[in-house]
Amino acid sequence: METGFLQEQKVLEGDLNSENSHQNSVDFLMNWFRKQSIFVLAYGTGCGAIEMPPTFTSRYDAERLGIRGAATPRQADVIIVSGYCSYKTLRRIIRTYEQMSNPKYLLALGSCTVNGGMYWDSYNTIKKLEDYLPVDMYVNGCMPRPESILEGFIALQKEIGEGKASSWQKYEENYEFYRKNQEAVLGKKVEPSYEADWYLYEGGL
Amino acid sequence: MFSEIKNRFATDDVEVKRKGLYKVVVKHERLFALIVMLKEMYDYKTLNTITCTDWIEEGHFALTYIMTTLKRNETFMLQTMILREEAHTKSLSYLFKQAQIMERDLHEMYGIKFEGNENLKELSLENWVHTPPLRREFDTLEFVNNHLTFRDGRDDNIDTKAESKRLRAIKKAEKEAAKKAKESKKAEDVQ
Amino acid sequence: MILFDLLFMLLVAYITGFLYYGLYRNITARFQRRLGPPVWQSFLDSIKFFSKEESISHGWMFYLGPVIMMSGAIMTLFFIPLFHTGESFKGLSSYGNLFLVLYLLVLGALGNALAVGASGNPFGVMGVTRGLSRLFALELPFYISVIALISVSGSADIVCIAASQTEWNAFAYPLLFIAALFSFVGMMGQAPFDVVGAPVEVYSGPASEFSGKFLALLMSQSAIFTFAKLVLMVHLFLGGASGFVELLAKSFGLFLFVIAFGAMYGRFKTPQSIDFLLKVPTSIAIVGLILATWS
Amino acid sequence: MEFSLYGLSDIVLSLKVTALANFFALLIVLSTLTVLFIAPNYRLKRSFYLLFTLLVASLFLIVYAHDYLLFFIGWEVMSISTYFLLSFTLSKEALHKYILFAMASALSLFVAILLLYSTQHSFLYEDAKQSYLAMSDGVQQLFTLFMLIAIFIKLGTIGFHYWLVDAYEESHNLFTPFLSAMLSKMGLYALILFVANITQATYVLAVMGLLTTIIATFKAIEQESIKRLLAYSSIAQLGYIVTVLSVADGMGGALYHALIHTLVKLLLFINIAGVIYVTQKEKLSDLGGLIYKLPQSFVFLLIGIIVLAGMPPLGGFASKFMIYTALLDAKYLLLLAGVMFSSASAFIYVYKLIYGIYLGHPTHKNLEEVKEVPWTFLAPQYLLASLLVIIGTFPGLVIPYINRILGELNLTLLSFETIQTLITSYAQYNGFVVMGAFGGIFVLVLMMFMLLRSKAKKPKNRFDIAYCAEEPNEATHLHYGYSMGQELKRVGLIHLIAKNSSKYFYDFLAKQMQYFSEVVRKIYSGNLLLNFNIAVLFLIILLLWSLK
Repeated sequence: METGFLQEQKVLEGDLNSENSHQNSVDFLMNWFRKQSIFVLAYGTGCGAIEMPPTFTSRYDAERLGIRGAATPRQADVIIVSGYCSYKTLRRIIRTYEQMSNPKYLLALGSCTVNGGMYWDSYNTIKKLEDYLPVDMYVNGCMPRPESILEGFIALQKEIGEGKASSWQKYEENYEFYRKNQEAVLGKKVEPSYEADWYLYEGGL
Repeated sequence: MFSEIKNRFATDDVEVKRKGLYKVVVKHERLFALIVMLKEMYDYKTLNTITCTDWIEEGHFALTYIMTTLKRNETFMLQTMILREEAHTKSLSYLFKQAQIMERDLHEMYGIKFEGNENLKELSLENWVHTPPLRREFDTLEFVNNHLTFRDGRDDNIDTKAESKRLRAIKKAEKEAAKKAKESKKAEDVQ
Repeated sequence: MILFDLLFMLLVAYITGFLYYGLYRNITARFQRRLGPPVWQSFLDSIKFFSKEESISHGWMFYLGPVIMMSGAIMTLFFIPLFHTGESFKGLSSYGNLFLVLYLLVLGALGNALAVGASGNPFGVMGVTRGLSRLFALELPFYISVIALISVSGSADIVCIAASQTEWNAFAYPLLFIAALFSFVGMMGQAPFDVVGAPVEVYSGPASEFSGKFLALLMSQSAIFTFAKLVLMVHLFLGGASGFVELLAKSFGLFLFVIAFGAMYGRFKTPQSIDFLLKVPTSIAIVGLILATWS
Repeated sequence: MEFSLYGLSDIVLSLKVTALANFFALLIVLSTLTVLFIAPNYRLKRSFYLLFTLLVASLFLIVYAHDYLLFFIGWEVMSISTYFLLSFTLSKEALHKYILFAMASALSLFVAILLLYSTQHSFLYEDAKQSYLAMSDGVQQLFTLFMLIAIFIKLGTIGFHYWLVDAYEESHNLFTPFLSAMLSKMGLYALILFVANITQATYVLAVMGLLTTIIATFKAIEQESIKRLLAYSSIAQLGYIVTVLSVADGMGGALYHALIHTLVKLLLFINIAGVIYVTQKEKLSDLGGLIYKLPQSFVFLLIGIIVLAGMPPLGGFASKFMIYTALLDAKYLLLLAGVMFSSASAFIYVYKLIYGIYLGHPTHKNLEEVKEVPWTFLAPQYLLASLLVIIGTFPGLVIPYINRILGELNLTLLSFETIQTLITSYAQYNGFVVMGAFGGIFVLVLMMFMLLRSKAKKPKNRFDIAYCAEEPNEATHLHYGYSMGQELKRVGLIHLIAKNSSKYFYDFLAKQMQYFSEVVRKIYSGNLLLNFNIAVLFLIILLLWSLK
């Protein structure tokens, strides 16, 4: 009997294999479109980002599956948390995630998002991403190769197509839970406090 | 130069680590005079970095200023000790601009106060309220256990070192058994 | 009858525009030695954005911006005839002229600029600033070429210009064509004049703040607008079109050229592109103008 | 009405009602009424209104005069009363600039009129052509030079605009609309009289007009003060008119554009006056984000800039179209390209204007508390904006009136079919269809857009923008687009325009003048011996010269 992550991944994948999906034809059609076209937020939040360029460029060409990059959170469907997630990054990820428009999905990359990975005893890195943000799909490995990332995307597409990838609803329903966890590591003020002094310098803009 | 440093700053001998790499330990109050002298008279125009070592047993921090001259390709390490309790020293940012960010880092990680540095806000942490994390009294593991939740399943994780040792032993035993079997077979064949 | 005509033109532009856009992505992918998305991918993208559950609006001007842009694109389409022969599919072109179309080409961009300004996103405004700074330099060679054509053909009516070509204007006045092509590459938002959107560099340029249905509308308008601009170029320089096959063949040829051009070059900075456009294509266009109207 | 001055029976003066005069008189009435509408918002001395009345009267005198002497009198009264009106708010330097240029303008006009009078002994407009033809070639050129200098100074074409920008920027907000809409139009009126009655001066006007439009447009792009930006835009717009007057059939386009320009500049300056009235700020960098505070003003400024940029479907396009086809007709193709270039560049300053004031983020705390401008500001804007929309929809509406003027001036008439269409020899367009199509498409798209499944959500905070995962706050510098066009300075050609200024020329002139007067002062120093010596020297030279 597997414990921990392996078990949870089984549960996640178990959903994929079940056939009992209830969606009307309009939803079915829309989910089909959503599944066919996935815009990924092109932010690298950790070391795993190094595997993303080959995934999206000529070598592995994710665009053939309808997966392409988006520069702003407003236009993205999927945010990839690529690897270890320090408090400072987490703050930005939360902010970005909240700026994305529904429906939105979260793909977590690498062992660090699963259980802290090699940073399991780091004072500055969270261990379990799903405590702070809802995760649709984990792709494990350190680092996962582009093939596994694509596999993760295909699994996510399947979930979207069946209308089961509904983490954004989960986030809205259990907002207090997530908020509590976020505040526990980030302090009371979750939004980043920010001073843009580089704007004022000459030559910038 | 070395004798002058020794005489004027009453230090030990300048230690020559290897060719072009020197180290000297100076008293804290004479450090800045020495830095100025090195910069102005001996062309040590570059401040590479400022490092800190936490000697918790002796109750002080060892601050090391590493300076380089490109003219002769020589590097000078100036070490000084400051007390751990309410650690503070003067800022070097009026001499070297880059010192500001180095000091910001040290302030954040060790809690050393640099008088004269105007920009001592946090560098890579945000809203950190606990002990500065690189001080040795800060117990990382304890902090993690207190503040963060682990995923279940880490409890049964195995010591990889021991495990690999065990596996290697098993493999070795198997190999030897196979070898033995082979040899006995050979012996039988011969017979 | 005219309503039917207009509706049909819109449909043709919508479908062809998306098809072209899909082909653009596919062909660019081939240039980069990869498979690329299916041809209908852009259409799927736009429908996906329409089906998003929500999108962010920053007030009424922001809301109206994409609508103005779409109206501008459809207006441009309607005032350019599909064919220069026959009676049908002329749209509203008999009520307008080339000068009107030249101004309609920028109407949508102005609406968008207002919306981006209203959103308050500095990155969007940065894109708009770059776009407007580049605009006049982009238009100058095109204006000169168009003026020469109007003067030669004796009319500012697009149908007349298309019909008056015994041989294609592109071959009769090659310098004008070359100059106009430089501008056209920029108008299509292709490298080396693609500093406006400049993905990766300025977030997403003017589109930074648009999401969901706003973005979907922008994508649809871009498809329609692309087709309208291609048809305009076909009528001005490539001898016009008298049937669907001819129109599609000519416009696709032009489109292919623009794609290939864009795939080959890097990006100019804003001042660089202005400088280049004010020097090289403008000089070519002036020489072309003098040669064309010397007699 | 003809009369002669008492005791000077050979000088015939004349006042006459002509279509051209009526056209400009109409503009004066319109400007005066709209400007007086906003007057109750300001507390001004009574003398201001007295001078204002004097000014309007002088304008009427200029317009209805039918001889150059009365015209000159009107011109002088206008200049002087404007001087006193400007003196309420202008700084000393700007005021000096104004009066110097106004005097130069008046003097050269006076010289030109006297030259005209010297041949046929008549000031009447009808005799001007003959008087001009009777001159010798050199005198003709001299006359043209003086006349054009007088006109160009009032118009503020490039090189002569030195006084104008400062005067516009610093004049009272109540007076600026009138200054821009009417006073520069008087220069235009003089130019039209000159072109129609005397001589075309083709090349001078073409070159001057083109340079004016292009340089003024790029100068406008650089400005940070709203009124200064609009002043340069005003110069650029007049540049179009000067350009089109250089061709034979350009009068129609010029009159059309004069009308549109008057309307739109009144609209813009009144709008700006309203904004300044409620915010007390005049710089683009100090404003921003007012769209939701002053929505009506925003819409009017939007209409204004659409017209200013010459966008269809509003009135601005009609006049631009007339100008373009007139230039095309005369085969001035490169001139046309230059004018269209300048028109396309105008988009930058036009967007900069609306962005800096209304879009983006508020730059000051107190901008978040302002309220919509008083109705006295809005009412004239309603009138002007609806006029511009009507002209855009029915561009042929004013053609009969322009034709009456053209007929009077013995020029080719514009073709006119219906009020919805504008027809020129190269093309035609139907304003009603354009407006209708745009409106229809807009409404249809909007309705379909609103019915979509996807809902639009409004963020609670204006700082909720996609900002690279950071959250900006009050201290963040978000409103920076008002400085757009700065990167243009890195382009060689435009840098040349931005760097240079007519200031250097006039500084040089002033310095030379100083040297000269220094020499005079030294000679005429009160030292009798020196003066005596010089006089003797002079006499000897005179003697030698006469002996030869």
